[in-house]
Amino acid sequence: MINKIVNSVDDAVKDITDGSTILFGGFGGAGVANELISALSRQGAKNITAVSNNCGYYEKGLAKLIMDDRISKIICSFPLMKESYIFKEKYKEGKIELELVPQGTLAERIRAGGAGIEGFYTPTGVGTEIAAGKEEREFDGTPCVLEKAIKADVALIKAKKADRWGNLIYNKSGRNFNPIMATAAKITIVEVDEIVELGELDPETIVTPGIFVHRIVKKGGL
Amino acid sequence: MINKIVNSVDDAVKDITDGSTILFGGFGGAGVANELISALSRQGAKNITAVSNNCGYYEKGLAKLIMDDRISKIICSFPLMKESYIFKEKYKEGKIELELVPQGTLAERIRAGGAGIEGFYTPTGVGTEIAAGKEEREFDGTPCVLEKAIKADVALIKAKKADRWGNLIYNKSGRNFNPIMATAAKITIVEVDEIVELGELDPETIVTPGIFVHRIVKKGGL
Amino acid sequence: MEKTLLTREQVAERIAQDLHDGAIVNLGIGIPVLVSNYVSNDAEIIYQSEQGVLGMGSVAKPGEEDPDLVNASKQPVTLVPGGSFCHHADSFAMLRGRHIDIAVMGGMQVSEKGDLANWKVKGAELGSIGGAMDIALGSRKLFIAMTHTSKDGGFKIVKELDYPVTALRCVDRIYTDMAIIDVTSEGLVLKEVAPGLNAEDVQKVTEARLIVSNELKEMSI
Amino acid sequence: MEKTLLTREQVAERIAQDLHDGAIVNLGIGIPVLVSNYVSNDAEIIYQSEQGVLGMGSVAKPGEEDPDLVNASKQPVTLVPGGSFCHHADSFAMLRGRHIDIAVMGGMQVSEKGDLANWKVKGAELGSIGGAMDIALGSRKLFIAMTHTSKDGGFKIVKELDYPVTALRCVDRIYTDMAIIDVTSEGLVLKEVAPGLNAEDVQKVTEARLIVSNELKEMSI
Repeated sequence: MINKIVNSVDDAVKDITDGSTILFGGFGGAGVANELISALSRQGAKNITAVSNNCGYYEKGLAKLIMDDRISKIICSFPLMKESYIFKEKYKEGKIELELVPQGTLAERIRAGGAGIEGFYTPTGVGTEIAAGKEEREFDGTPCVLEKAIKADVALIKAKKADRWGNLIYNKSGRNFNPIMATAAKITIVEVDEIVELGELDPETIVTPGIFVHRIVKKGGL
Repeated sequence: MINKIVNSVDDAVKDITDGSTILFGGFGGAGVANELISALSRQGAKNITAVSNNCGYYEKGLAKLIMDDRISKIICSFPLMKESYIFKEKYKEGKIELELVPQGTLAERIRAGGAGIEGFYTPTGVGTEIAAGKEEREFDGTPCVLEKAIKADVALIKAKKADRWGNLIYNKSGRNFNPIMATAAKITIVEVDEIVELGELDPETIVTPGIFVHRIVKKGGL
Repeated sequence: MEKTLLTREQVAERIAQDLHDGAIVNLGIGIPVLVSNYVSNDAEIIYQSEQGVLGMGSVAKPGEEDPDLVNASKQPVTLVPGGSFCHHADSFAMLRGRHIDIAVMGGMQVSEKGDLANWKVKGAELGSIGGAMDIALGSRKLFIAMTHTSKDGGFKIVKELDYPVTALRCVDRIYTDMAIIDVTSEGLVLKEVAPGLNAEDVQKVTEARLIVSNELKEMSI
Repeated sequence: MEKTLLTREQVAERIAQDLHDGAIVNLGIGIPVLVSNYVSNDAEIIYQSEQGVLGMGSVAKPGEEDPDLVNASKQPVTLVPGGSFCHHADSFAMLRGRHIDIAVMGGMQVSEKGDLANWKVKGAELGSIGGAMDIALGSRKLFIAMTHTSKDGGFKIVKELDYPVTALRCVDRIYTDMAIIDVTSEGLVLKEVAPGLNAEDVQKVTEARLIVSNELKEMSI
């Protein structure tokens, strides 16, 4: 029988190793797997490459991991929010490397990683410093840059409901990066508000099918 | 006010011009816009480049268009079903050109066309006759071929329900190519079983948002 | 008439006049986000927001906020009937794939060729891109809303960008507190001026040469 | 014991023994589609089908067919609880992106390097690819189910393909009516033979050289 439900967030993240590439779902505060990130903070893995749209807020969540020098590199699109002061400090101290990526290219690179597409040509970034060192090519008059897939060891994502197979639905714009990140990691771990019986989710409305999910934990514990 | 509902299938297809590239939704008989295809048959446009997973069955639908020498080229993955004998005859007579594409590459090329991605590297097809003349490149040891986006003038697709903005939901595996084809055409025309009031479709379950849809016709007439 | 500059609200109001019924619109942060306040109730405009919201409504009322329903500035918002949600790759398929009719964005510099700079200050070590590069290139029409000059009076409409580029040849129209300028293959065409201003007033604070439209008029706000 | 070849059903039955509980499996047309009939009821196997069905159930009973719910052979099927639908690009993201544990496919030829030919007859003008090229490369394990030789007794397990290639170095295991053969970096390893056959019987009808496993055994069906 397939049962991906794990008892605690600490159990769910315990085997994450130093040097892992980790996808962090969420856009600002929407759709962030806060409890999983706290568990990762307790767990201790370091030298992490983080992929996340933002760099964390205040001294919590991803910002706490950055504060504790656990993240050696971050791949993101929007590092500078006033609430992301920890990132800015650590960047200035040379404690964290930044790979700045346009948001759509970030999303597409993650999707490509999950879909077995190794690289793609996008017009986004042509003529900007983002294109430095990247191959450029024209398609029917449209100049493009070559971007490569992002594949990760772990994804920490947030959903609204799951069943034991790992089928997921989300809440509103809490969806954001979560469904594509689910596809691009060797181990996808999901924090959900609610666990339902198999068959309870309408097959037409499942956003992430269980094939992409490996571990499920209920927010606040079972 | 936005109202994409058109009174008849004939009105919906009347401005399709000779030489158009047309995406035909469906997989076998599932999710095929039969009434729109019949209307296109009556309408008369010729020299069409068709994009479709299959080549039509018996002497109906897409097979009828092929029989009437309206399709000059077809881009498809599975031309040889025993019900597709019309295609086979016309191909042997040299009346129709074939671009054979692996099914996943076909889907991805259409998605790319809708997403503003001009080309992508896929491992599918490496070492096969499909790769002939295509650029090959290795990514971390994985050899890939470069495939290009498919963009079309028109998409003829089938959905279950629509509202006046063109938001769509589908029925089961009738979904297939329809949602991605909706994104890749200048004019996307949808045949639906039912038209519902704006706001009636659950925003979490809309598969094709109205942004990709231009004309809606009800199957069997309004 | 006194030569006064338009307020941010007036620039937004003027842009709102150019959003047609049925348009699908993406509004950036700053002046652009104010535009929706001035759109006629007769027009049905669909607002797309990069985090996967199509049919974004007004800012949420106190007590009705959902932390999972936010706009691109991460403020709680609402969804209108007919609205829908999608994931980030699908959202940027809309934005990159030329499915947005009009995007309105802030600007630091615009060149006479329509090149845009708006994501990083000149010489700065860090900047945030977000969706700017995708949206600038992917929208069918790109409107830039900005003050005509920088705070210290420097040119923002220039011959060549010297700020980091967001996207090349992407801008269709510039709305400032002094003027409306179209980017055309002939060059920058001055279409409208703020009440009380004339073409010369605008050219004086514009590094790039302006072609004055035969139909030059005062903005009606 | 008489030297008889396995039936198609017996090949399917033997493959079913190698599908583990919880596996996500894609079954091609021909012998592969029979495999699900022999899977133990104790094992929860999830069947993926290329047209966007995850959790495909049995063939639909008469009267319960929905023309919009079909398998890859376009026959009406059912969906199990927990199943879901997706569009074609998402379905092939599963197939190409190495999310399928095991794919079982028919074969015309397999080479000693694990190259596969199964989409077009040698010298034919036309062939159908469908999902074969994506699935062959994208599955974590690829099992080929086929007769050991062609109808006229020709080799199908060969040194080099002379049929049009489906995918290179993709096959993990070959199940025939005579044997089970693993593709390894050392070459083809004969693991099991049909009841009554020995390694020599199999080598005689196999062009490629077989390494006989130390643990060679008779299949248990």
